[in-house]
Amino acid sequence: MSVASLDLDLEVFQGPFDLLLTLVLREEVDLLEVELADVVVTYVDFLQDRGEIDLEAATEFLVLIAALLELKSRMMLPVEETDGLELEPSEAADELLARMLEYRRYRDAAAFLRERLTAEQGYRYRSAPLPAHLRRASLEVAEAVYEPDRLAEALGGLLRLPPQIDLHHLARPRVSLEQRLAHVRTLLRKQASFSFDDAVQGADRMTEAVTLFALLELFKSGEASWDQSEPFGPITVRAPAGEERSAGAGRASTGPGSP
Amino acid sequence: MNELARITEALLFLSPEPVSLERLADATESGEGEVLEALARLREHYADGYRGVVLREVAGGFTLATDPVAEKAARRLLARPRTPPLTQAQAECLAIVGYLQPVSRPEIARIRGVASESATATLLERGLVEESGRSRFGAVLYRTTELFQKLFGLEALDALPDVSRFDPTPEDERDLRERLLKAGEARAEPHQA
Amino acid sequence: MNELARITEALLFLSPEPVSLERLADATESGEGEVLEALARLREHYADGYRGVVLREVAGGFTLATDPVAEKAARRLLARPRTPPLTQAQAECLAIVGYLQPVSRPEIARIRGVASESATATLLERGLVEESGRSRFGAVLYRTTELFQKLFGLEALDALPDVSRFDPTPEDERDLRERLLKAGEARAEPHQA
Repeated sequence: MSVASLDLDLEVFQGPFDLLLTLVLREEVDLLEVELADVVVTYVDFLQDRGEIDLEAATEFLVLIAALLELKSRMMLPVEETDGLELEPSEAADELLARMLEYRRYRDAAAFLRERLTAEQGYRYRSAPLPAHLRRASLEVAEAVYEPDRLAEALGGLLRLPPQIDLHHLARPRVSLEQRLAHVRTLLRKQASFSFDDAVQGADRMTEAVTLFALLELFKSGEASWDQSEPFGPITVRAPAGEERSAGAGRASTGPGSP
Repeated sequence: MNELARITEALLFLSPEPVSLERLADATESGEGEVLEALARLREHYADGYRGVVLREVAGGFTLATDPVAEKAARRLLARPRTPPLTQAQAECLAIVGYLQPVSRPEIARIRGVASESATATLLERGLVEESGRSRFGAVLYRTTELFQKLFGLEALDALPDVSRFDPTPEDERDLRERLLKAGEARAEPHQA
Repeated sequence: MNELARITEALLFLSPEPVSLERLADATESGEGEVLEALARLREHYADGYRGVVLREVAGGFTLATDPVAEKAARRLLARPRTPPLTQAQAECLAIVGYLQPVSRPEIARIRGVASESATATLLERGLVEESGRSRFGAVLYRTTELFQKLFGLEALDALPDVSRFDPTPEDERDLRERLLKAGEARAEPHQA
């Protein structure tokens, strides 16, 4: 996780954790009023949600929170309890003061760098490729670095003819419309209606397609009609008996060959 | 201009990076003293304010650059965007790396009081800082690059002004201290950490 | 040197390519006559034989270039031997030129079965092949260079190794060029049996 993305919701401060120390150093938040325990709890919750630790980010968090804890505890230590440490109230503030001064030093150095960069913008440096003759190995000092066989090998590779692609093993299905027309007519003569699936049982996709085409031909010539109650549902093919043709208008909308 | 000065001029013209005295001497097969003399002659030729090109000493070497007088025209001709200015965060990181290098990101964060991931990433991407090994705790260390010196017109790293120059004045320091003490005294009661 | 001459000098210094009078006038927001005058002043400064850098007028405009006096030193300073390993495409092009020279670019493309502009351009730039007149159809012909022989350690062109060791059908006695073209065309459009 990134330390910057740890969102805090404290009494005196709301926002990303990594802003907190900055604000303290800039005297915009009073460290004594910040509940640091809440910060740690928020961080631990965050880690638990994440389930993984980015070591670099964790280090950053520890550095920042340790600095805050140290500063705060020193400021809060009552004089009588500093057994052996003998921290004067002024010394308690020293650490924070030192930190603030250090930050200010680099803040001002940063301002210097920004000005300097702006001042230097006017100077431009040349960035052009070397002239071509300087980019080559020089003839006088050239040494044999390439293997001549590399060229013979490359040329040998170029002499190779591509393997012939043999397509004989691919059986080309040949299905004629006449065959399928004859097949469907035979079925129609045998029974008044049959399902399309029966008509193409065991056939390949090409045969199915040509059979459908044959059905369209028969519909056109009035030799057959069909209906299909739902898309992709079974198709029933019928011989055009008189009563069925009169009822045809009602089901025409779902039939693939509807006029 | 003698031949050595002519050759030196050509080398500086061709080289994309500043060239150190040592490398100039090697390339011209001359002594460093002779090269320094040649550079002095060149410097006369490229006196500031008289030419469109100036001789500069940056990043540990010598280089030719255009005088700022040509900046506007150069921008029109080359349509090359200016290097974008640094943000405050980037400048602070760069200042810390510049003065304390090699320095790790946690250390930068400690001084700035703020995680410095994205500013450091930008500085890396712009080639102003680079990685320089790891600290004994395993954190990546950063240092500034030659490009940094070139873009900031620094002869060498120690050409950065002494950092004490940026220290707050004793008055500022006293003022800050007093305010801190007051804040501390206002809270005699211990608080929970 | 007046300001316009200074700026013109800076522009020529920065630009890797020759700059036309028109572009110089545009960039400096001056008239072409003024720029010509500025160029005349510059020419005095960059008189041949006195400087390491000279002002040249070439096709397409004006440019600054180094005087040949600095060539050796520049090589010592800057020229790293440009002999990286050859890519397969480069090796094939070079083999075709080496064994069949002179050979035209369309022939190279036919033999390889693919356009070979970039590989040829690299070989030209590295000085391994060079132009050698034109075919009767007007295509540029290529041959290998002396540098090629040196880099491959060849005493003469006929010292190129015998191809038969790598030939898949060494018994085929037809002309090498004819066989290569046939094979290339077969690879470009595979035929069905």
